[in-house]
Amino acid sequence: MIDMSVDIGGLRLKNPVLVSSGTFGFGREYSNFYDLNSLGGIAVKGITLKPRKGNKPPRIAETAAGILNSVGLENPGLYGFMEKELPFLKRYKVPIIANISGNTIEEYSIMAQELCNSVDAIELNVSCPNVKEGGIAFGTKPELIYQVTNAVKKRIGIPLIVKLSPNVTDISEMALAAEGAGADCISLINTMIGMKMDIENRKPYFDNVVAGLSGPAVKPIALRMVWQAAEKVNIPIIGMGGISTWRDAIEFIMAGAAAISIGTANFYNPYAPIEVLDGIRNYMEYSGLNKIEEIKINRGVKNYE
Amino acid sequence: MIDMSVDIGGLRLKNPVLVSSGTFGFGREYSNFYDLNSLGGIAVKGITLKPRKGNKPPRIAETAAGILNSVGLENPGLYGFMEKELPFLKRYKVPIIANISGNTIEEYSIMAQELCNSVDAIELNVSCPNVKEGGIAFGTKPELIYQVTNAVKKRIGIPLIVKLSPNVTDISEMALAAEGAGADCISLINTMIGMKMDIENRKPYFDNVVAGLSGPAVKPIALRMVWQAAEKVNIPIIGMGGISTWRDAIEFIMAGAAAISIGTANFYNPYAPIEVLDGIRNYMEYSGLNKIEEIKINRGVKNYE
Amino acid sequence: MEREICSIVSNDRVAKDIYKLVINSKSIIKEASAGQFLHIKPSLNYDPLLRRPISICKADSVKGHIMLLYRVCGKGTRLFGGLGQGDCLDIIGPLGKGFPILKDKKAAVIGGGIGIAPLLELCQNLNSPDIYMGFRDEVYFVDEFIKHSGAFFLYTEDGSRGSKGYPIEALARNISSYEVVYACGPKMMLSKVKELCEANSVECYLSMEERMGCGVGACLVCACESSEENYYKKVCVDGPVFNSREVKFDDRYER
Amino acid sequence: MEREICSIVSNDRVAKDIYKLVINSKSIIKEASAGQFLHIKPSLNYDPLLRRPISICKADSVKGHIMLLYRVCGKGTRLFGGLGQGDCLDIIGPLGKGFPILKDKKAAVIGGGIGIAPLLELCQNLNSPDIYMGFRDEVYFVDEFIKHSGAFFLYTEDGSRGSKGYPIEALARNISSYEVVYACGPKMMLSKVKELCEANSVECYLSMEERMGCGVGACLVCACESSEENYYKKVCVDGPVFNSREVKFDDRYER
Ligand SMILES: Cc1cc2nc3c(=O)[nH]c(=O)nc-3n(C[C@H](O)[C@H](O)[C@H](O)COP(=O)(O)OP(=O)(O)OC[C@H]3O[C@@H](n4cnc5c(N)ncnc54)[C@H](O)[C@@H]3O)c2cc1C
Ligand SMILES: Cc1cc2nc3c(=O)[nH]c(=O)nc-3n(C[C@H](O)[C@H](O)[C@H](O)COP(=O)(O)OP(=O)(O)OC[C@H]3O[C@@H](n4cnc5c(N)ncnc54)[C@H](O)[C@@H]3O)c2cc1C
Ligand SMILES: Cc1cc2nc3c(=O)[nH]c(=O)nc-3n(C[C@H](O)[C@H](O)[C@H](O)COP(=O)(O)O)c2cc1C
Ligand SMILES: Cc1cc2nc3c(=O)[nH]c(=O)nc-3n(C[C@H](O)[C@H](O)[C@H](O)COP(=O)(O)O)c2cc1C
Ligand code: FES
Ligand code: FES
Repeated sequence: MIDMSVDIGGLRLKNPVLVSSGTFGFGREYSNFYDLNSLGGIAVKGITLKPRKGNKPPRIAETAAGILNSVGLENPGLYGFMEKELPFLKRYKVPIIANISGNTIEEYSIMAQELCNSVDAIELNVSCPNVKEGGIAFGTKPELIYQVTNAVKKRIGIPLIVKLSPNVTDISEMALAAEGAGADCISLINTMIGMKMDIENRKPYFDNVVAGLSGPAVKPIALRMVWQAAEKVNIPIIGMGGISTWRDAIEFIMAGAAAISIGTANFYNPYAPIEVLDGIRNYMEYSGLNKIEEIKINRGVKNYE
Repeated sequence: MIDMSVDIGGLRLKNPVLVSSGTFGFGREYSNFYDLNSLGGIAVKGITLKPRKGNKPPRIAETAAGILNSVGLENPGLYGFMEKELPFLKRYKVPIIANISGNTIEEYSIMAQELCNSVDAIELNVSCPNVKEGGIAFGTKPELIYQVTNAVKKRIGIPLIVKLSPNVTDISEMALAAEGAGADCISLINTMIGMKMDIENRKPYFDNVVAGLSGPAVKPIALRMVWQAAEKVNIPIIGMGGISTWRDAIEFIMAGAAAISIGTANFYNPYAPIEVLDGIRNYMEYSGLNKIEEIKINRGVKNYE
Repeated sequence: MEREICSIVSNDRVAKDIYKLVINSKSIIKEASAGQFLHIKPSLNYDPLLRRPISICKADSVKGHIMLLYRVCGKGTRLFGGLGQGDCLDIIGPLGKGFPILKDKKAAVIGGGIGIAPLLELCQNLNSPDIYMGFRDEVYFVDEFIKHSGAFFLYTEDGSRGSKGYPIEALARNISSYEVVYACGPKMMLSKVKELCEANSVECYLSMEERMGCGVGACLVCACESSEENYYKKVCVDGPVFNSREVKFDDRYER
Repeated sequence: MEREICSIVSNDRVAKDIYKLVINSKSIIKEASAGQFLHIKPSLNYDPLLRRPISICKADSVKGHIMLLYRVCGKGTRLFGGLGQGDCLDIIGPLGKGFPILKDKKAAVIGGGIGIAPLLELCQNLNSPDIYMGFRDEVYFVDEFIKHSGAFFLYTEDGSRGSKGYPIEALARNISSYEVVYACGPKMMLSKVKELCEANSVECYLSMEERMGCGVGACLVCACESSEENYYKKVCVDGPVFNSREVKFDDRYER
């Protein structure tokens, strides 16, 4: 009997396939394609305390096997989300992960506290500039990750996921900071910082100059980071970054991910999460594995650093 | 009259198109396709003090729009290079850049000193583990970059290029360290650390587990880093990372690169450097620009960080 | 909204870089209406990565054929151009809000270049609207339109066919005779049509373009400046067809 | 060594996943010899990114045709499979060191599966060598080989054609009658051929495979274990054909 369920830091998912924040709206859109209850969980579009209009278009550029996005956290704000979007998702039985972004630790804490009775887990997007620290991203300093994680953890009784930024020298240092501060789970990777020039108009293509790179192009980097983080922390990891097929998913689980999440692939293949899920199940059947955890490889005696 | 020449920290190149270390051997191979004198310069395969056998195969994997390589610095060693490879290149008038890797600052210094009468510039590959510092890569700590750059600079009378690693939180900090220590030029990016799993055999695909990612997939990241470094340093920058076409090259020069370098593209298009060069020239003609520096965009008043 | 693997009936070049593609459809065609679009995968590999939005040009539900008209201008459309009969395409659709069919109103339809694509199905559904069309030089597909038109005004930038200039000039002269105007084409043209119609209090629908990610409303990248200050519209689900009063053209489009 | 854009004369399926591709060549063909390979770009876009090495199966310099035999097994070869007459391929070649043609020696040629590809041009150039061939199940191309063979030994793993088993079994029985053995096929087979020949002091040439980057000796990724301890051979320029004494098979290949 194959058991597809996984635990991500106290939250039991019926299968390891999630969908990533910002690539799945608030779930409505993809509910036209399949039953959302088939998913392991849904991380909704990133929420901020106040509504945000987001960045000026253009907001997307295609790169080689990837995309750059500059949405700028357009969202209806914490209360807009709770009133207008959450009720729809609540009609399903699928676990809801609220992805939150703040400019200060206080903002993160308020949002987490307000949300924690309505959702199944909180995901901290720490790729945001810390206004009090002169705009340096929370996710690039272990001390800041520690502080924000610790502050939020104290306020909530549901699992806390910290979503790490890949734009750092040493991902395991960041993973350890989150774990040390009480995170129940980490997710990685968020987008990589990239850029594109508008040659014709002799200026950066995006108004905001830099933008977030995602998609198959970043997969080798994401996989390496999951491997490195899994080497160091004991809390579960949600792996993501370019996952498009079940083979990609298996690579991440082998590397140590407890669950995986589909982001950009939703755009070119709306059925990607379902196909990945079926693929994992077939792989397990074919390989005679009964639990997702059995997919993880044994790192053995080799020092893999 | 279009002047394609550029200065990279005291070394004048007749055009801004270089070829990258490790992707062009010691020049012999591509001399079958075109006259090497057409190039702005050649960065030869990375050299170490002692000959190195390199890593066990497999050494390459194709990723989405990129490749992972794990050559492991196979090379004939400093003296093997000087005796067996350099004489061939010396038959050309093209500037030769010796790319060197060391385990200690001493090793870098010895190599630079031995080479500096035979080549036109030294490129320090700082993506190597510093044995004395417990194996942490030189290129991930500003202090280490400063020390190795400073030590080498004192020993040589030819331009010193420091090749930065992209696997860092803040590339401009690294660029500033190199500049502060006396580097005449910086080049970026080296490969990004990536990974692949061998699903069938349930183990990392590469014996060394991680490998270097290059090619079009990394271009948006490389371009962003050139932009960020150019914001901070005054020494010239050689931009590279996924450049395959003249449009890519123009993006890098617009972002602030004084010259650009072709790496992985040589593999799928041996004429890439020549085609990029022709493209840049046509672009300048079409746009009425006379000097390479004029391609650079004006960043204006906007705060682009 | 469905995903369907559609086989190609024909894919013919009709002018320089302009192709007419006819595909078989069983499910998408059932809901297809004028102004909606299909989101088509150009490659089975990851470069190009994203689907490409292409308007429904004509939907023949009897034969089960959807006709598309597209211009080859980049990586994705170049791959479309290389396809032939029997090849298959992975398509999501129909997507977006199409044109409201206001049969009882005196209508003008104005299109520029490849922007004529979504207008054919529209003209077929209206009662012989007057049609205004502009092209740079080579003219294509006008015969298909003339069949469904009242008056027909043809312009080319170089004057090689029809009148020299832009179709907006003729529309401006006749604007008072219309109750509704439908437009698709370059942003510059749309912005002028909007201005003209609003100045003359004529109801106006514009089909907008913006780069897309998902095509279904989930990613928020297809933002288009709305007349309400504090939020953007999504071209893929709020549009691509908008009442002109819903949208705004910023300076970026005036370049 | 040249880059040439070659048009396709024909591309036909000869067995499950096996295709015979014939291309026109003016320049590459001039230098092409048995055992060398071509480095072919599978896509104009960046995925798949690298060229694919494919052996020269037959070179007809009179017609200016090069024939290739390939197995569809991944992204790149799948794209090759979709090509037809008139399509063009961007090719670099001929690359690598081919087979030494030792006409005066009594020769055996042994091939397994798609590994037969580089052997046809070889057999044509030798004096009716004895040929040993093995396939998993479906047998292809043997008629082409029989034309140029002395004795011919056919094996299939499932026994559906020829004898059941592996061609190495027959070669082992007859090894004492040969002065030289040429081999291409799975690593397992090559490793056994090497052992057999060396135990019997028979000269032996093996065509090796390794994943490639540049194909011209510049990137050092095609490393293959050499009999000398302290360095690797490059399959692309030192090979793909090696004297068996130059190379070593490590445990990795025994899986
Ligand atoms: C709702 C809608 C309907 C459309 N209908 C048609 C049609 O019927 N016929 C037709 O020829 N074209 C139509 N277009 C434009 C068409 O989608 C683009 O020309 C096409 O995507 C270009 O792809 P490419 O790969 O050839 O170009 P590339 O330049 O390689 O494309 C790169 C990226 O930019 C996007 N892109 C490029 N140009 C445009 C554009 N003008 N608008 C939106 N995204 C763009 C692509 O989708 C892709 O993501 C429509 C666009 C939209 C938004
Ligand atoms: C010198 C040489 C000659 C060859 N001659 C032939 C031939 O005549 N006919 C034929 O069918 N095949 C031949 N091969 C094998 C052929 O190159 C691979 O099957 C092909 O590259 C697979 O590409 P893919 O995109 O379909 O597979 P993918 O798995 O998508 O390829 C991914 C990557 O792995 C490489 N790769 C995959 N399999 C192999 C392999 N077995 N050997 C080397 N690289 C591989 C590809 O080149 C590519 O870089 C030869 C290989 C070499 C080295
Ligand atoms: C359009 C877009 C919007 C995104 N918005 C968010 C967000 O609001 N919060 C967040 O934590 N991550 C956001 N992400 C990052 C994704 O959740 C994911 O971490 C990243 O894209 C890498 O995965 P992928 O390559 O599978 O897309 C966004 C990504 C994209 C492409
Ligand atoms: C096979 C291979 C070997 C390389 N070897 C070296 C090296 O020896 N020294 C070095 O500084 N960089 C080396 N590099 C990095 C390249 O010089 C270049 O910085 C990197 O590949 C990014 O550029 P690209 O994407 O254009 O290839 C190597 C890259 C590849 C692909
Ligand atoms: S394209 Fe994704 S929201 Fe419109
Ligand atoms: S493939 Fe590059 S050296 Fe052999």
